[in-house]
Amino acid sequence: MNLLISYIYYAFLLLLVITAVYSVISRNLLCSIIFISLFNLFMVIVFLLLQAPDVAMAEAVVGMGFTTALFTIAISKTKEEE
Amino acid sequence: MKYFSALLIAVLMLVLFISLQEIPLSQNLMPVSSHYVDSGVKDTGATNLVNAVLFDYRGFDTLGEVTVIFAAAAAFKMLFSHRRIFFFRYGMSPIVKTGMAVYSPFIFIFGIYVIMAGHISPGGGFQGGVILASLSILLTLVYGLWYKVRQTVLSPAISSNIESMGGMVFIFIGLAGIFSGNYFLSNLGAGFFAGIPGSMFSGGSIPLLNIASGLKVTAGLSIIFYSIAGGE
Amino acid sequence: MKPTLIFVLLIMSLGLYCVLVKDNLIKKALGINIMEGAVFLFLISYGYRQGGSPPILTGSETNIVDPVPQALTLTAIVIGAATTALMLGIIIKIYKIYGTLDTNEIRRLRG
Amino acid sequence: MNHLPVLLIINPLLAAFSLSLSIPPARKNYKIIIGVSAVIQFALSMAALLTSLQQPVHYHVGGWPVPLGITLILDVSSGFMAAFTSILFTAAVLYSFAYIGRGKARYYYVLLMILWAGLTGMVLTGDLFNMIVFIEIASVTAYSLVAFDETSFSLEASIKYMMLGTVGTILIILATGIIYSSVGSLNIADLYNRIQGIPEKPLKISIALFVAGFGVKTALVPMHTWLADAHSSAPAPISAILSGAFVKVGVFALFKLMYNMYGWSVLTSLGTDQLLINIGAATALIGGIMAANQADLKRMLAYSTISQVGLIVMVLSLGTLQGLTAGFFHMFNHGIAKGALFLSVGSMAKRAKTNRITGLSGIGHDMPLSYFGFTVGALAIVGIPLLNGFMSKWLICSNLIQNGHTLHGIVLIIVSIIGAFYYFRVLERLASPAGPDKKHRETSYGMFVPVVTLAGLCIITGLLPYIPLVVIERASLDFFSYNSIITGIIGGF
Amino acid sequence: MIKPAVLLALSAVTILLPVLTRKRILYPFVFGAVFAAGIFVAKETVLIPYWLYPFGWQVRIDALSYFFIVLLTFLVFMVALYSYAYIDKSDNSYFGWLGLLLTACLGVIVSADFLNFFLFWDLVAFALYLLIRKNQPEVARRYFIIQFSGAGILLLAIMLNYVNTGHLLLGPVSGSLKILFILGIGVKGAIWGLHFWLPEAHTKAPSSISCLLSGFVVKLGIYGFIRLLPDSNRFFLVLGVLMALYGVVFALFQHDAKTLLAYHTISQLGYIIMGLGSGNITGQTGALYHLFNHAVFKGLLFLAVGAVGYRLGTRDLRKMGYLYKSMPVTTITCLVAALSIAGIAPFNGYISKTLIKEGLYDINLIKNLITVVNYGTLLSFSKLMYYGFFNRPEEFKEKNASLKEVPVSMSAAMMVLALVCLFTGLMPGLLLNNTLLPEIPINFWSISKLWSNTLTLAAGLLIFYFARKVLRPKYKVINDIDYFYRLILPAFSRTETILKGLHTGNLNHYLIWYFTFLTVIVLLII
Repeated sequence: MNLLISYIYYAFLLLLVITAVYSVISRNLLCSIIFISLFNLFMVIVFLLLQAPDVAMAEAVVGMGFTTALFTIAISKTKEEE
Repeated sequence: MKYFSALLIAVLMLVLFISLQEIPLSQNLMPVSSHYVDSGVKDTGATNLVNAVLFDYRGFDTLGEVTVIFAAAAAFKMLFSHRRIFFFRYGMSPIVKTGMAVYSPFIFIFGIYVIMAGHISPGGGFQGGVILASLSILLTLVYGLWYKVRQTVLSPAISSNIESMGGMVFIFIGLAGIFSGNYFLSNLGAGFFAGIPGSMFSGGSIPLLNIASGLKVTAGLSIIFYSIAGGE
Repeated sequence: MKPTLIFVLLIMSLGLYCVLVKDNLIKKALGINIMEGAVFLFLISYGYRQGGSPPILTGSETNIVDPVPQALTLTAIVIGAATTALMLGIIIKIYKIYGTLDTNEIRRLRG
Repeated sequence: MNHLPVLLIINPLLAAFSLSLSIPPARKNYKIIIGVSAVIQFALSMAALLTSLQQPVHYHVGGWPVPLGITLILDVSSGFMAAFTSILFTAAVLYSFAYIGRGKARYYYVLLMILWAGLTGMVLTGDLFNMIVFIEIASVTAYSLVAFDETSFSLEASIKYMMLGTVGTILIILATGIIYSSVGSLNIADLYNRIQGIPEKPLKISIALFVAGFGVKTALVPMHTWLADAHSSAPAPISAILSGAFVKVGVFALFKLMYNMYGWSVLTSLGTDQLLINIGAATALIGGIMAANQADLKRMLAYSTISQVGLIVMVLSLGTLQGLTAGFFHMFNHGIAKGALFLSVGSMAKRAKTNRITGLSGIGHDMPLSYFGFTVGALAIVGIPLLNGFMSKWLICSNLIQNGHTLHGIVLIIVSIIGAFYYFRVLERLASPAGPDKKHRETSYGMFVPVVTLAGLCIITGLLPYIPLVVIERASLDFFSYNSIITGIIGGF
Repeated sequence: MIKPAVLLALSAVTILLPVLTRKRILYPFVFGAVFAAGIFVAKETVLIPYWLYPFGWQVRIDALSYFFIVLLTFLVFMVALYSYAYIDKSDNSYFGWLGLLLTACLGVIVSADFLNFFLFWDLVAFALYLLIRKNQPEVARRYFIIQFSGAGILLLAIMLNYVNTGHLLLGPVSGSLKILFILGIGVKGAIWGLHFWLPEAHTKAPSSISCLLSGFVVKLGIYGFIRLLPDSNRFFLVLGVLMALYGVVFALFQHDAKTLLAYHTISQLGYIIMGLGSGNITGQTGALYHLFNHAVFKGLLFLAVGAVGYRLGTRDLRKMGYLYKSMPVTTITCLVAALSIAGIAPFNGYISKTLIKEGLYDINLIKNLITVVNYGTLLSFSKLMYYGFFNRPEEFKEKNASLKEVPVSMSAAMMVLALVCLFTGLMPGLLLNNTLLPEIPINFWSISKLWSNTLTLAAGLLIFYFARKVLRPKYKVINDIDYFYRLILPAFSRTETILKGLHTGNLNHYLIWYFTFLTVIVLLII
């Protein structure tokens, strides 16, 4: 990949780390769920940049759709703030 | 305890970093994958190599994978067997329901397309299956679980039937290879229709396996979601 | 992609920290997801080839990224999704019984 | 060509899929479906064993040669493990017919069949990632079957098991990624030829990750913590399968990688064999000491499983042919005996409504057949002469000491003495005349026939160790010379 | 002549007796048939190939094995005869376990390879566990655990020996392994320091089983010594003297008849080991002869005390007395046994003790010690006879004097044993013919020997007459050296408590263990 793309790539990797940090340290569970879906979103973009469209699509539908929905339901069923 | 584990992680990651540096990165492919790239289309008739690997070269992994989803769904049916619903009972406002009614056919078509065109374009059974599953999730969220229970198409019994059907279809397609005198899950060798690579009807058994796993994933994930959302 | 390794290990250490230190079971499940994401990133980035094109042949590619890690990752993603779903289901049922998700209190089995 | 290996895997899967159909025939008579497919599976695995005794079968799924596709290897070792697994499973299925209540039974059997398929696949497969997939199948079913009772204990055990097991799976996948990205192949036999291509440090890291990842599945110290919880709170047949078959299959898979993917010479050059044998000794000792004074009978049995697995790991990591023979023999004996123990304890606990030893005291008079099964199993594990445990312990001890590991031999002896201590304590309590005032009936046929059959197997193999040993020696030979068998089928890559 | 395999098969049949028939009257005859087969068994070495098939069984019957076989089968026959009435009617499985014990002891005696030797060695302990378990589960379990630990030491020794020699044939061992073998065998043979289980087991077991325990099973240790360590004379000499004195001293102050007999077992084992240690043919023949005699008269003593317990319900010397009126047969047989254990002519103890003394003639100190032990034995058995049978305590008069004699099968067994005591004493040629034991050309009936023997008896009785107040049975707890062994258990339980505290049940701790382990092995491997 050329230079610009690689900069974008590293920027998204950085965003991955940042969202991961937020989802780990945030006291509010719902907030960390939102951050984990963001994390998955950036993961999708990184996969696209790494020329893996299939994996990107799977990660998009599973990570951002299915897992997030499950986590949301789990939180709303266990009313629990950390 | 917290600091100890932080220290632990630091040491572990340091060692991993030092040692994984040594993994060689060659520009040219490894023998196995280079064979896939060179003669994958000729062997399988699918232009999407990932699908070719998933459903033909390593189709047995995929069988195991759908089995994992099946096992998870069965576990949910076992653990959340009670049917008292107190959550998402009646769904959302009529506006959302109307909007949903407009959107849902497109999502459906999109999922079907992703499943069907898995062997020539990005996508495949899992992605499309999860899309369809999320469609049913959306319907559940919007129209409420009563709707899902009353609905015949989406009712849990039907979805578990669909799921089992998907699994059986997968296995029977594999057994066709045996009956045709080849191995389990043989694709072109078993005389499946090869077609012109790149066209819709090509790739032998790969689209069929895509459909089977798509059905299975759809039903399995929607069962899981239904049980978690509605199960007591 | 050698520099990617740093990020992979960073993400993995974050997930590991979440698994090891946080007391909430849902948080632990989150940490496990993050670790899985790191492993997927590792697989894909090591399957990448410089300037490669995606493994969907339209006839004229010469330099193609490795399709096998993508297939493995796809399988692993779906398996991970199933495991996470099962984990959350069990967590919900545990909350029904114990009334909490704190691992320091879910310890009726010991010794 | 011979389709046995793949039939062994898809037969339980078909049964599970057809059982999960929500149509009246499947809902009404699920027991018939399960019984028929269990019998078929038993016959298939026995046929597989006999076939492998004539000549090993290499099954290329999809017709792709090594290393392109996935290859299933049916040699004597895997055939032996498959047959041994299906003995336990058949007993457990027969037992479950009487043990499991009606309510959620259908999905219980679905998961049981999938577990069967997963364990068979773990044994048979010759491909690294495929092994991981089957491990996941078996683990997911095991997690959910442990939680079957939905009591607080079973759920807690299930979540602990699940957390540890999932982390272990992540480590295994990471190690696989390291290996693949280094040499670009996934077939075990093919990797054996390419293993020199991996640089040293990633090789070591992958070994460590594999040991840690499989250590969870096989409950090596200190990853053994989930086992006692899970086995003590699962339904009895599931406990029997988990500690009789699953743990052994995990050990088998770990050592298959160690012997046949890395090659034992590499491990000895890295000093990993010393590591493994010491881990085994620690596992044996800690399991034995923890079992010594448990109040819950099933928990005690679970800890004794840990200690016996430690013995097996010790003798398997000697790296010699005789050591393999002794290890497989002890796997077989301990699997049979522990199956009998867990099943009989299950039927006693079902009558007495408790697992605690004090609550079960004196029940031996009321339920003679279950007590017979328990006694034979316990004596076999303690290593009383003329029962099968004695011979395998003799073999293990002689192998350990002949290879210069006198201290580990002493560990074996100490573990046996502690085992005698707690098993005889329990035998006394169960036979104590001060029984509970209300009489318990003996369980139904479906429950004591498997127990008595497994106990009878213990006695027969104790009096005639030749019957399993003739198979096991061939099995260890095949396991030992796996690659020289496989090299013939590796394509031109 | 009977093939060894036939003998073993016949003894294996006795295991299944309770299953085959419920007529108890038949059981003693089957054991008698085993005794007959044991007498006429052929001295030969055969390989039984189909036993534990890949391993096989090397069966060797030479002079030593033949001697032990005759002794064992005879004693078991007597015990079966005695148990016919002694064991209550409901418990037929007792005879099956008795057959198991017989088979296991036979297996130990005839095995010529270490595998089967060790197998039956374990099986003996297990059979005894089954026999004692019925009444005294605690005692049975303790006995089995102790024997199992001893078997563990023996297993270790066997394996190390296998590494040294490369074969598993039973034979003399060499080097530092001797210590391990002595420890491993000594637990069953109850040598000094490892004898702590013996008094309890002998006391609490049913009397017929105590008869077998002290009559034969501890002799298996002697058998192992003869087979495996034929040449460690001085050690055996010291050990024997120590055991003889120790046993006598502890026996003198017991109030329970069976405990007294148990401690005398230790002291008589001391005699036997002394004879082994003498290092010349006379002494060793004397040792074997004394082994035979001790089996007979100690067995007889246990049976007699058991008979008293059978009628009287107690074995406490303070509650006995007047029995010479009510149970004459028991009294007379017990008297015979006591005289012969005290080594009084013309009973058999006299012969064997004379032989041992002849063997040890050159060492003066030991001779004097033997004399001391002799007086101790005489005293304690005069105590047993006097306070047990001939004493006249007023408070037990009507109870003890009105007892009935024991049933005929018990008294028959006791009388047969008493006659054996007498005849093996009167004509040593019964044993000292080269089939059982080698001939020893010494004159047992020289005037000097008889005179000194009579003097010993008279002096002993005199001393007892004056010291009987001191020796009057009182209740006191005497700590044996097992006090030191009991200190192990708290340490073990403390370790266990610490480990259990570590398993906190907290998932975080488990995960942190896990990754600590991962880090450690990564650092170790790298």
